[in-house]
Amino acid sequence: MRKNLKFEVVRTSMAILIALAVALIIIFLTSNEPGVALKEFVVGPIDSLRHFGNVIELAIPLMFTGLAVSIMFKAQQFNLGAEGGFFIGGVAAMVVAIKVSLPVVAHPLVAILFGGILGAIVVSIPAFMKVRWNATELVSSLMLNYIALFIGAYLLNYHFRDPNSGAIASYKIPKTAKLMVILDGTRIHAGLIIVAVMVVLCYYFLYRTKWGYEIRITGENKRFAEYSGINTAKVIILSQVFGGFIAGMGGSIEVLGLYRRFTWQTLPGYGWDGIIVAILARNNPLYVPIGAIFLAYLRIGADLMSRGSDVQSEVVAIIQGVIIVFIVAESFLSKYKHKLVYKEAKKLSVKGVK
Amino acid sequence: MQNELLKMEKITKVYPSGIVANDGVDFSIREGEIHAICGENGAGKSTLMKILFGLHTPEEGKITLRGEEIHITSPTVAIEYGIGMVHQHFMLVPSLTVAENMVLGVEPKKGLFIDMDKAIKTTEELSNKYNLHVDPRAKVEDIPVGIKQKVEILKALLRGAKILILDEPTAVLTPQETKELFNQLKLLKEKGHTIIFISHKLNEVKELCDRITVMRNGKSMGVHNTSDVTEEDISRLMVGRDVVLRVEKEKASPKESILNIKDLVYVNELGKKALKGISFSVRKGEILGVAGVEGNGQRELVESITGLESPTSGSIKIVDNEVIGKTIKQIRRLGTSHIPEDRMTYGVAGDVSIEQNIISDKYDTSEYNGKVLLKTKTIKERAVELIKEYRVKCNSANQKVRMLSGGNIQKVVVAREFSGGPKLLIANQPTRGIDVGATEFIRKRLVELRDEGSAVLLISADLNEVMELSDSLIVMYGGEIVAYFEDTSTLTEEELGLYMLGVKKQTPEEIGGVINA
Amino acid sequence: GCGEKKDDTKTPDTGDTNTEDNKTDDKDDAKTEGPLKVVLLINGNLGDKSFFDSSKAGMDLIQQKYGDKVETETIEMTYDETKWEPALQDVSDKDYDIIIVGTYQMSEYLEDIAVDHKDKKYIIFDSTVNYEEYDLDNVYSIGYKQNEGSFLAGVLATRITTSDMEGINADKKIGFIGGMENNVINDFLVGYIQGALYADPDTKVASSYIGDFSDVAKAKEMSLAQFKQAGVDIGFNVAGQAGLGQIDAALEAGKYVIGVDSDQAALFADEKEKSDLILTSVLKRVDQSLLRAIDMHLEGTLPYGSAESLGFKEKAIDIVDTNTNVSAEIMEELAEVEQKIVDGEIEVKTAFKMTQDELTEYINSVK
Amino acid sequence: MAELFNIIFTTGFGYSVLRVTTPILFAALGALISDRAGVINIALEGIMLTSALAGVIISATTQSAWIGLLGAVIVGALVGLLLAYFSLNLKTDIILSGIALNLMAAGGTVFVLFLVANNKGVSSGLKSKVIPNIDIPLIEKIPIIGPIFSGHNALTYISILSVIFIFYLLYKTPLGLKIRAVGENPNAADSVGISVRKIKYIALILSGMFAGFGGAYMSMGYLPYFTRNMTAGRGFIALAAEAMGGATPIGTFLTSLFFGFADALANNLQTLRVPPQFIYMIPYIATLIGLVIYASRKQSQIKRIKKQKIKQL
Ligand SMILES: Nc1ncnc2c1ncn2[C@@H]1O[C@H](COP(=O)(O)OP(=O)(O)OP(=O)(O)O)[C@@H](O)[C@H]1O
Ligand SMILES: Nc1ncnc2c1ncn2[C@@H]1O[C@H](COP(=O)(O)OP(=O)(O)OP(=O)(O)O)[C@@H](O)[C@H]1O
Ligand SMILES: [Mg+2]
Ligand SMILES: [Mg+2]
Repeated sequence: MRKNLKFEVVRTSMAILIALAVALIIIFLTSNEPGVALKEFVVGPIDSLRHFGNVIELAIPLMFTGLAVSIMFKAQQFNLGAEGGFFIGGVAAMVVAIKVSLPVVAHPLVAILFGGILGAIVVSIPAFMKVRWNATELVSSLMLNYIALFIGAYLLNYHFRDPNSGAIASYKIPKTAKLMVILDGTRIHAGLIIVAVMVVLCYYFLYRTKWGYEIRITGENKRFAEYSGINTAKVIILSQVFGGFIAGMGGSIEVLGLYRRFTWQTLPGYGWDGIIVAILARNNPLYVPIGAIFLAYLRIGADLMSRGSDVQSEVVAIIQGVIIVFIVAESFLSKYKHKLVYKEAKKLSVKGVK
Repeated sequence: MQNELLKMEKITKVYPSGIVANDGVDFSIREGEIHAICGENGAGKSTLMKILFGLHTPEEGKITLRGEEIHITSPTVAIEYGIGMVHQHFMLVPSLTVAENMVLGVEPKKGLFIDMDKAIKTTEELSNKYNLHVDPRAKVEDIPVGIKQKVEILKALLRGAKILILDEPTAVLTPQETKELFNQLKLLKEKGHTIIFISHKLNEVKELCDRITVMRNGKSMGVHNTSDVTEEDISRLMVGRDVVLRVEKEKASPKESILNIKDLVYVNELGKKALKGISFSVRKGEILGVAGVEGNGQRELVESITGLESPTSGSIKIVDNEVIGKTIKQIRRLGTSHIPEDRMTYGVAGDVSIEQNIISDKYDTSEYNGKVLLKTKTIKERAVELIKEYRVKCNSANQKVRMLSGGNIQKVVVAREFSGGPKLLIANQPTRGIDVGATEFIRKRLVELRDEGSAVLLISADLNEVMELSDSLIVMYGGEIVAYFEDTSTLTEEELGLYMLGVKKQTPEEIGGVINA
Repeated sequence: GCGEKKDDTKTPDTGDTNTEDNKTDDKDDAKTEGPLKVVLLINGNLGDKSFFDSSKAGMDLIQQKYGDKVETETIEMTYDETKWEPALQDVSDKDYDIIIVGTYQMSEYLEDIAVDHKDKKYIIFDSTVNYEEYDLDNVYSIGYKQNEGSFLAGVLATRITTSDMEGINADKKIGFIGGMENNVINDFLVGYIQGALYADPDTKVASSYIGDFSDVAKAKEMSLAQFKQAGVDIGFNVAGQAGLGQIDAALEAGKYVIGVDSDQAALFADEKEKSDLILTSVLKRVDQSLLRAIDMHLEGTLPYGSAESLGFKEKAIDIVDTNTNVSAEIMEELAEVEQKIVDGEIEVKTAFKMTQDELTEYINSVK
Repeated sequence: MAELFNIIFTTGFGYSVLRVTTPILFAALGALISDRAGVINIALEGIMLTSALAGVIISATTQSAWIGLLGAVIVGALVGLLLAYFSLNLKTDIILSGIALNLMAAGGTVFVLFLVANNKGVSSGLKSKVIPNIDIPLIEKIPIIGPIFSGHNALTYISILSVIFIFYLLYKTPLGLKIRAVGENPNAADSVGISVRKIKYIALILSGMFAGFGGAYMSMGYLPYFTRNMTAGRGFIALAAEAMGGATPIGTFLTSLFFGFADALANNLQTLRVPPQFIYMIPYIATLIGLVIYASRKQSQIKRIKKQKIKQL
């Protein structure tokens, strides 16, 4: 096991090196100031507290959707609805923040709770459709994302839009509802604490409770789960309700933490990113923060590069793709790994271990 | 030595998981012989054959065919060298027809399209030539296992196989079908084919094979002429000690009935009656065997009792509780345990640890589950205990079940289902495809369980097994019970076979004896 | 919000270039031994062929005009909203002299950040900051009266749909394709409708929203629906990149188009069949307004601490008059109407002062 | 309501349904072929986008629409190949590979567009070519039928021919048999010497080619230029259409058409007085409902097959 971990570290480093090499090539081909570009990309995110703050700010929503997706994938449910759940969570935060007046602390908590509930509803519709009619959740969740988007857009346009604003934007989110900044000089907000708690909770939920056990067993072998007496229909729904709840919370927290008004006109894309994070984290909640921070680092580095040098921001998309593909590539360096295994096995058998 | 057809030398295979499945194995066959490979589960038989068929690449070793070194890098290459393989598990595409399966990969063409007529004709001709009768137009998903087995053999022959590898071909066959298969294999041998035959059933090996290679722990234990060794010798070579094939058991002393089934009818999705009103009961302290060719309603029966499927009508009572309409969990809570026929599909989650697999039926009881969290320490301790008690060969309780060999996976299932003193145990093919050592162990346990007061319903296609273990026996044919034997000690395999094939049927009065209200 | 605050600002009318701007001068001189460093932050991407491209063109104009005396830079912050505030923070911490941002969405970030960077000057276009609540004497806001331009577009469209040009049907119906529903787009629409009704009170206006600013194919489909199914003869696209789809629809249906933000006919200069159909474009001259602002800054007359709303009068709104397909009479009429607007004889309605219900009713009244 | 019927029962509407359907149908056929080989191609969106750009660039350089089309299809095949390489050789999770490719395509196309046209929004500066519209000799004359079915872009007809092509490919050719075998039981295919990997490669390449046709239609038929993110989610809709169509060529054709209908309807309804957000939802809700209808009809059948599969193990 230890050996495995060491190998994973080697492999991940290699993948990052390869992706950086690809990045380097693109940067050298297209830039007149490759040195500057590279520096911005690699050290930019940690060259000031604020930049590092940007990484963490971005990692917060990624952790939420990463957790949401992890839980659903753990149950083998390929629900891509984290996107819609996250979005509707943001909408819910807008509704509660603007329509309800509550004291500090309570206000955001209620908003987040409501966001979670709406997220759970949106994301679990595909689960019901699957359990009831056996409709594939992959497709139905994709469709629901759009439906959530248009519901949100309708609410914003017809009920929450500040007529005094030049663009489509809701009324201002009142101070009572905002999540406070917890580190001066950055925008890192209390959402970080909430997500940290969620990471631990999700881990315990999945690996230490009977519900988590049910989810894992159902995900690994549904028929075995049924045979053992687990109500898999319930589990399938539960996993998606739970995933949706987390995604929705994430959306609410994003809006209350970083926005003055709700302005989303399109799906924010964190659902897709959540899939990347979950897969990087191998669906383990404890690794989700690592995956999220890694992805956030990449994104912020890329932004800083495109802002601080002549490299086009779109290049970053290519670099990200390469990194992701190589890191998750199972058989990348597997030959090398097999050689290691073989050597080890050989050694053992020479020693006569039976 | 003179007519060595094929030789594998010093073959070493290490799986990515680190398991050394073959460790410098030497193996050779002569032209025109039937050569058996025997060995416990996980001894490396399948692996060796998969290497020969190009499905795996060995780390070391060489293969020579008629003295020339060859490199078998893929099944295509193997097929080119005239090697064909019938796998332990069927390798057929269910939604395609027999003919389509036959020609898959070697399709006859008419222009750009497949020449379906020719495919059908070829199949018919081949099937006539080798006396292996199949319907080329039938969909594979609709044909019985025996026919599937034939299709598999024909497939290999169609591709010009001169060397035919059969990996446990008889595991799913009835005695009659096995006999028929053996006749055909002998016929093939006469026609000049060379056959490698893998089986756990030593009597079959004795009957069919000329020579035998025994494997243990990834190593070859040597080659013998079958006529020179007894079954006991082979067993000893396989497990490295003497094994008792007979299970010692006292006569049963049945008490009150635990399972009562009345007029059970099961109509499947196609509208076919798979169970046509079955009634019987199983008593505390007895093993009731169910014999029968697969596909005669046994699966539906088991699924109805365990709650995996809901029957159409009738009644199933476990300790006086009607279970139709109850959930699987509720049925399990009544004290029902179930060893499924297909362990990888129903019995375990392969990528989950042994420990987690062992608690799957009781994870939410107060034994393992606290107020909020699972009692991880208790779970671990209990798992380690059971691993010891059931002699599961593994590195630790955290090991993934998939890493174990078939027999040890079965032990994990058995450990879970036997522990906790079930009132009713449904054992469906409990020793299928596992080695002598494990089989012996599981059978012994089954009897112990009976003696401790469980009611056992044993379904097995292995006649030897049902006859050996059962106190009394029913035979199923066409969704009905066609015979009941209160005492199995005087029964012969041949007689049983006649009932299983529907040739004979007892009177309703005789059958009614199985109902003990 | 280009419109909403314009009337209650304490701004002197824009024409006067002699607004005294004080305190900044000496500071500027002290620092600007080197060139004047101007940076434009785009909260989107270049290539929209309209708004952002025009602002970039303004930077180029400035660079051309002042050469070594200025150093200009343009940064695309992409459409991802979460990146905008950090980017604005970043440039505010660097050694730029003037920082230019645009659109309503940037104004609140600007309010927060500008307060903390009094040594910097900020210009925001197509929006304004809240001068009452914040101390923002280092921010200058530019708004545009797009409704004035689209008023003319409405007049033109009505004249065309009742003309005898090729492909014109008997219906008195004109079309409008918007990107997404927002106040600026609605402001365009309101002016358009008013202009149409001014030209002929019976005119019908079919309006559709694409739902985003990028799905060109959808814009084409919707325009075709208007042209072919609804009987529209001429459409007005206010949908950024997506609006291009209307031009293709017009080509296919043999109808006409009014463009927006940049001269769409010029975009298709070498596809005459297309450029001929684009009868005019309503221009928001971001480029001119930025050049004007820098001019005034250098003269020391830019009224920092206030907002201005620019229209025809300041040449910040303009319409293209080069298409020869439009008859001379119509062009003349348009010129007259424009003059009337400049003179205040015609008061153009603005969506910024309407409630959603009023707006919906106004739009539906001509459907 | 009357207005609604006035819209639906016009030949113009029928014509627009086919037009809207074309790109979805191409991509859905791409989804179909990879699905049948047991690989899910979530990168259709990215492939379409890449091909759309490739078609424009190549037709602009060669000044030939057909070479441009060929180029678009080849590029689609190449991206399919890349997906295959990621998922089959590097063993990267195929859904993740697809997402990564979509990500790369979204940024990469804009980047390349900037390099070749010095513009990040639209390629109208490039003098690219369009695939011509075709009038069908006899049908053209028939009232109602003519205006609906004649005069479409050549690619629209190619898309319909593709349905037939794929039907024959899947059910009548050796390759099709192999594809179905690999999709249903890869071990079985492997055991008869079929290279499962090769077949999946072929399927993904074919899938990429069809998505490539779809992309070419977007930038060389539907519109005469490339614009940033011009596919706008059609690749995902195609996935839905394929699933709804039960992974059969005819089913996929019908569901694509259904989706085209819903979309065309949505575009037309805007001229009426309904909040646009509700209209945007129509196609997606329609898909959901369609999915439910299809799935529930199929449910019992699936159950049966599943059982047989178990039995077979
Ligand atoms: N694909 C695989 N990956 C990893 N380990 C494997 C794999 N296949 C087999 N093994 C391991 O290799 C060893 C030998 O397996 P093999 O299948 O050759 O045994 P066998 O003799 O065929 O057993 P059985 O009688 O159960 O069929 C076992 O320990 C098994 O766990
Ligand atoms: N991919 C794999 N990774 C690890 N172990 C594997 C893998 N595939 C198979 N095995 C293990 O290898 C062993 C031998 O495989 P094989 O297919 O021969 O089954 P088996 O042990 O003979 O069981 P049975 O006879 O019941 O089918 C099994 O224990 C199986 O669990
Ligand atoms: Mg085996
Ligand atoms: Mg008219």
